[in-house]
Amino acid sequence: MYEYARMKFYCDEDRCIDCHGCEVACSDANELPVGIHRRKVITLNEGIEGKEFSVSIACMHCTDAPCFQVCPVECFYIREDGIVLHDKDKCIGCGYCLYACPFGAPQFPRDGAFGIRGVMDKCTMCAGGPAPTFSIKERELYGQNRIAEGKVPMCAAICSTNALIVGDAAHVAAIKRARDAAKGKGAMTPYGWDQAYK
Amino acid sequence: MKKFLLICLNVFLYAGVVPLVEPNQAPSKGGLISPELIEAIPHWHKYGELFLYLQTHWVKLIFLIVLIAVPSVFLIHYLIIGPKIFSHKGRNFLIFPSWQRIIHWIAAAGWILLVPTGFIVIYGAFFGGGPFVRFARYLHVIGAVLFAIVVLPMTIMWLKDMLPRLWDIKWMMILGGYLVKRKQEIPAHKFNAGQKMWYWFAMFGGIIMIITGVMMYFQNFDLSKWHLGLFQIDLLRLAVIIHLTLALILVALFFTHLYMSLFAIKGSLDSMISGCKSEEELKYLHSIFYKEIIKKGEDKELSEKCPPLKED
Amino acid sequence: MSSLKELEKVKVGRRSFLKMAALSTALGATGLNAAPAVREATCDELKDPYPGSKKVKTICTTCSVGCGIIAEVYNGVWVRQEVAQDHPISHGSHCCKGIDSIDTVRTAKRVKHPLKKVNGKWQRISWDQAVNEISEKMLELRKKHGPDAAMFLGSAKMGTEQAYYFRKFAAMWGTNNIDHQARI
Amino acid sequence: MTNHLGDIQNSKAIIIFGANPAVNHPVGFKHILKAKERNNAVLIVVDPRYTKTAAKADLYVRIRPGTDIPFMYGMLHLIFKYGWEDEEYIKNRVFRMDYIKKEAKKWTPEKVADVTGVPTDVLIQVTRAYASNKPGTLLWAMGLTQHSIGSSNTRMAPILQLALGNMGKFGGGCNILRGHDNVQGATDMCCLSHSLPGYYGLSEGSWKYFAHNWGVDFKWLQNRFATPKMMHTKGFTLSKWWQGVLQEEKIYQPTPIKALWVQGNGITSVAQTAKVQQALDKLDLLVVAEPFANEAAVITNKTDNVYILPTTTQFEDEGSVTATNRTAQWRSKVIDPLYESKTDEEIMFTFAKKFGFYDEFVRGMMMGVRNGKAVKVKDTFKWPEDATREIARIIKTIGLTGWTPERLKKHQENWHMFDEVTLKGIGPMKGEYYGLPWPCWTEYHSGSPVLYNIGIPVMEGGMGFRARFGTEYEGENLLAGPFATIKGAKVKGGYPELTKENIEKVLGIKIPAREKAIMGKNWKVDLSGLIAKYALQAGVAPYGNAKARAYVWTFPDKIPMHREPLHTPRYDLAKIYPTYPDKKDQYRVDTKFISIQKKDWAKDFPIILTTGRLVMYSGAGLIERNSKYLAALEPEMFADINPALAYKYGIRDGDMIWIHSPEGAKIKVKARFTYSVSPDRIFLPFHFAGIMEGKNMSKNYPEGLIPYAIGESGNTVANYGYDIVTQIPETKAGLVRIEKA
Repeated sequence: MYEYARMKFYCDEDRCIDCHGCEVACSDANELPVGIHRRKVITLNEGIEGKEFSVSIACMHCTDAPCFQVCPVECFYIREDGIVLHDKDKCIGCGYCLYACPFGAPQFPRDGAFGIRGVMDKCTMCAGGPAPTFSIKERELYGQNRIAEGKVPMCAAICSTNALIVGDAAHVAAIKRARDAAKGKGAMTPYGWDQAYK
Repeated sequence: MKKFLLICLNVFLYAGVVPLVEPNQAPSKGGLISPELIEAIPHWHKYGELFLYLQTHWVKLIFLIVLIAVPSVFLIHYLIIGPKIFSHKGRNFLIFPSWQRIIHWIAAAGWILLVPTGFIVIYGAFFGGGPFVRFARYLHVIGAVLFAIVVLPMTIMWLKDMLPRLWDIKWMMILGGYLVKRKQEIPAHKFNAGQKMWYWFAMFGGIIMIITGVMMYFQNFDLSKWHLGLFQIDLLRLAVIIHLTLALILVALFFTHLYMSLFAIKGSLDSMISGCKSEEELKYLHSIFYKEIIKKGEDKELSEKCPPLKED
Repeated sequence: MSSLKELEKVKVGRRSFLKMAALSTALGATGLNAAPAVREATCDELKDPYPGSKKVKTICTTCSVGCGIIAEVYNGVWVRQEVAQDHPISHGSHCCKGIDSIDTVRTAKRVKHPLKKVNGKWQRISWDQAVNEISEKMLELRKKHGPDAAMFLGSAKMGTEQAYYFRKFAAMWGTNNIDHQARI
Repeated sequence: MTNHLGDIQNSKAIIIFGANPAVNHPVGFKHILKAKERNNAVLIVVDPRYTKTAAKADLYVRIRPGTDIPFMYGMLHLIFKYGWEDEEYIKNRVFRMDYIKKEAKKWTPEKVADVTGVPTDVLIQVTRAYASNKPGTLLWAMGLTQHSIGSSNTRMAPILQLALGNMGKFGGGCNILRGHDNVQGATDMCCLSHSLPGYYGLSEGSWKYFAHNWGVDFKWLQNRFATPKMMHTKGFTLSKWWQGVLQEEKIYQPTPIKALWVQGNGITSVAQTAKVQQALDKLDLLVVAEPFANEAAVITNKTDNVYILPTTTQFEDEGSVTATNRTAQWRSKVIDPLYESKTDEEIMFTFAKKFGFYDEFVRGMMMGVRNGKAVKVKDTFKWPEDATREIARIIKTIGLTGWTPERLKKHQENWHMFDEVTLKGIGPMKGEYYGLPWPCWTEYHSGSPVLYNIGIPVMEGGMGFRARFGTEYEGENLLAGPFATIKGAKVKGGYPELTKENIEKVLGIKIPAREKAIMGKNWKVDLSGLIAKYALQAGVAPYGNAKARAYVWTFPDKIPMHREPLHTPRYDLAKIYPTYPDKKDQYRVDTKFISIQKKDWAKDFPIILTTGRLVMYSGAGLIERNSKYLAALEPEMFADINPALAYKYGIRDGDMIWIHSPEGAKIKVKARFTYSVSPDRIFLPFHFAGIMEGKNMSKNYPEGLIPYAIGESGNTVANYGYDIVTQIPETKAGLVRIEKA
């Protein structure tokens, strides 16, 4: 029997406290320019009693990723474990992936003088990119390749309340179910999953 | 040339890192990094899915059809009916003063950049992506800037002449006489109905193209005060859909314009360069205009500005 | 009872992430052309981007929770902040300030040399000059006004030993005018 | 923190007063969230503002700032009324709870509702939820302490816990979330004006003990001071040192302050920044030792005699740090000092040499104990291990004897061998708790993760309440009752703290004369360690086992009493619950209380001001504002304001507003609409500096050292008001006036 992994992110709204840890961890680990938010923490209904919640959002690494489908230069590729990556050498920064993405994940760095968009940048689930693993090029263009080191992506590894979890779908779902069960409420589909994974 | 291109490329690719936040300068918190982002997720099915559907199923196909079909139609026309050739022996009249020609050619330069680079971006995968397509995208921006500079003057300078008139219907009914070989008097003033159509699409479509293009270019702009009732990302999606749809129409019309000016009417290119049209051409293709200047007696004045061409 | 089980599961989950992450390494190495099957990566395949780097265990400097940090030091340069997944209080967790610890040494905004303000302008001076001038002035003030003319503000930034020595410093200077953030 | 963070996972109810762990201690908050999932624990948040913590709460109480005591009395009222208190516990372990009971009777839910603004049904719901889910833990932070009645607040909260019998229990206790990484350690070392390290106080005996341990002559040390009396007088504090310069209020030392020496202290984190600025301007000398451009050197208009000394960050030096749960952790050096920066101790050593007391200064590190006396045992020292040893040798009061550098390093190396919830070690670390939470009585003691827990043996961290104030007061027994016997102790019930005199009697043992000769006078100064040794053998803690005092005869209020904030929005209540009379010579300066409160400030300053922290900054924000990623998250100073209030003043979201304080200070900040504050109050973060009262001071920064984010300091408009005991500034309950800029 073959064992297939399906890497997924899951952010538990009941635990996320808007600490921005994942966001800064990502920026620090991958040394992103300021203004590039591979991952964002967003609070909804701020200050409204009983309704406020926060959620951390990044590329969801969708099955059949829309970005993958719309890219005019076909710079995206999906690894066997479901991680959606793209080739920055090919990318032209057209922005189509952003329009297709339900989650606003693709980011475009800007040049200060003309405001021209550079090539797209997005969460790689800390899996680097098509450049040779651990090469300087990979590090500069895509950031760390922690997956190749056998490590957890930075954002989920350091999540202050373990709200953000990453891993194989089965594991993630099990944790989510267990947490929901402990809190005595029915298991809900995690945020964005119905769109990211059909 | 290659070297020059490479330098340009480098300028674009590495034209500076993203600046750090200046002290006390808040980066825009609106739009794509605000709660809107999350709230917009369920709305993806509106325009997001539409864009996905169009881009994956239709865009490449339709543009390919336009790219092949429109020139083919004209090729057939050229082979069967052939170009219209007018004698330049007689008097020539100055139709387009120099400033109008300059404006026209700036716009033309913009379009000449815009259309092919647009195609290159759409078929980026065919070109293998990377620096070449990226450079095409930057040229697209430059073309857009060129066009944006002149679009308003151009609109205004021809607005009066481009207003629709009754005889335009007549023109349309005989399709400008292009489907017959013989010369006949075509009911048209300074601009015929076809040109008018082109004008209206190119100017106002062009303005919409520029607006949608600018939206896509700047992406994260603050529209919260406008109360559009749309998420910014949805606005972007609408922008790209509109941009692509209009592009289709404009490209088809652009090809027509090219064909008309380069092949269908011999010498029409020259007339845009020199600004002069031959008496015969005016008489047949812009009969109403011709009659008007004769009646008003402006013909003398106009022809004085244009020296008659030497007959070969 | 169910909650206890849940906790166990969380822990198991964490571990299996590591396992899982290791699994996908095989893919990372072979890229697109990998076989569809996922197998466990061998030790040789688990590479290290900073071979031979030193992993220093230390404590986050931001708040009093005391989260663990593993600092990866390569050739004397702190190249990367690693996750202290097995720290008993934080279990690798950090808030944004904690994970940004590396930036306190990476930032360009560090004071790089002693500075002195002369006529409203900052001037670079040497340590010797700074020490001599300050101590001269301090001793002069002490002589003129007594030791209580000085106020010492220590801080929670200091380690326990440093804080203790700072208290001793003030005591031997001869004043109780010493305080730090715990006052507020 | 009487318990530790992991222990919160044992709680069934968690009540948080004036703390926002989701923002200030996110990783600590994880344990609270886990408790919610593990135990279905009820999380109750009492806060003037709907914080990120409140967003995760089961019950949220919006309280008027400065009325925590009435709220807790309201809770106690119901607890006593319905008999939810732990009678056995109170009888055996609490002194004079009946006084509290009497006061609580006055605080009916209706009265509490009037004073605190909390509806009666919410109070009842909260009390019921908290009293019926035991063990319950109580958390607090600056929201409870930064009041003119801060010290009473901090007594009130444990009284509530004592009434419910939650103190000294797993999953119970009072858990105070401290601010900075080593604020607990620096406090234990008493970088404070009122005590010597280890809370030994400033009495002659303490000074002599320290002089002996530092290897210096007491007379020499005394002569270092201006007069022998000054040696025993509390010094100026961080909150009001500036009065020592400005002398607007009478000061009690022969000279004004002329020089300020700042080592790592964010100057804008105290109230009255405008006054601080004036004081800085008037100084003769300002020395700032800091890794970043400390705003002390920036907000001042002083043009000369300001020095900035580059100091290392904590990652470039080594030593131990004490977390909020009293555990020591060894902080290893990551890299060598960057640029020309020096470590804090190096700077101290350098200047000690110049000041002429270097030998005396470092002698303590070269000393050891021989026959119960501290003597010099070697000629060199190694920083910081020898300093750690010195501390362990001296500090007995809080039981740091077990904190040897070797043990601490071992714990750091093996931190994976400790359990999260209990902190218990496994494998080679079995029998020790992670970080040896103090008191760690001896070098073989396990550390005490949960204070005052009599349910476990002393060797595993059990103990009673400290018998610090004698055995009886006004004829009433202060020692613990017969049923409060520490598990496994040979001494039944309460017993006094151990001294050389009473040890044999209390423990019922005979000690050889040879050992008695080298034994210190009492357990606090017993360098020989024999008292601790015999105490542990008998299964008791050396400091005795007494009742916790609900009634404190040494404090201005014997039992905690409600007193309105100095600047109260309820002038009518200020007449019923007036604050203290003005205090003379409080930390060398007069402090105003009633003379401020007697004016009705609310007429001109109708809006309540409360301050707090943001998740991306800490303290004065110096480190974080110099980090590009963190500064980008919130680059601008703002004021949280409810739209309903803002529209009254014609303010729209994002408009600039002026905020005026009763003291005449003002700040210009951006208004940010949020419903987290109710329409009667605004919230200000206090992390920003670099702009003073609308004036941009950025030209005062050394070149290239302007932080990525600068802004008005919220503390500029924090009102005058200080605690009667500790002089903590009252930043959490003030009044302001706003207008559109």
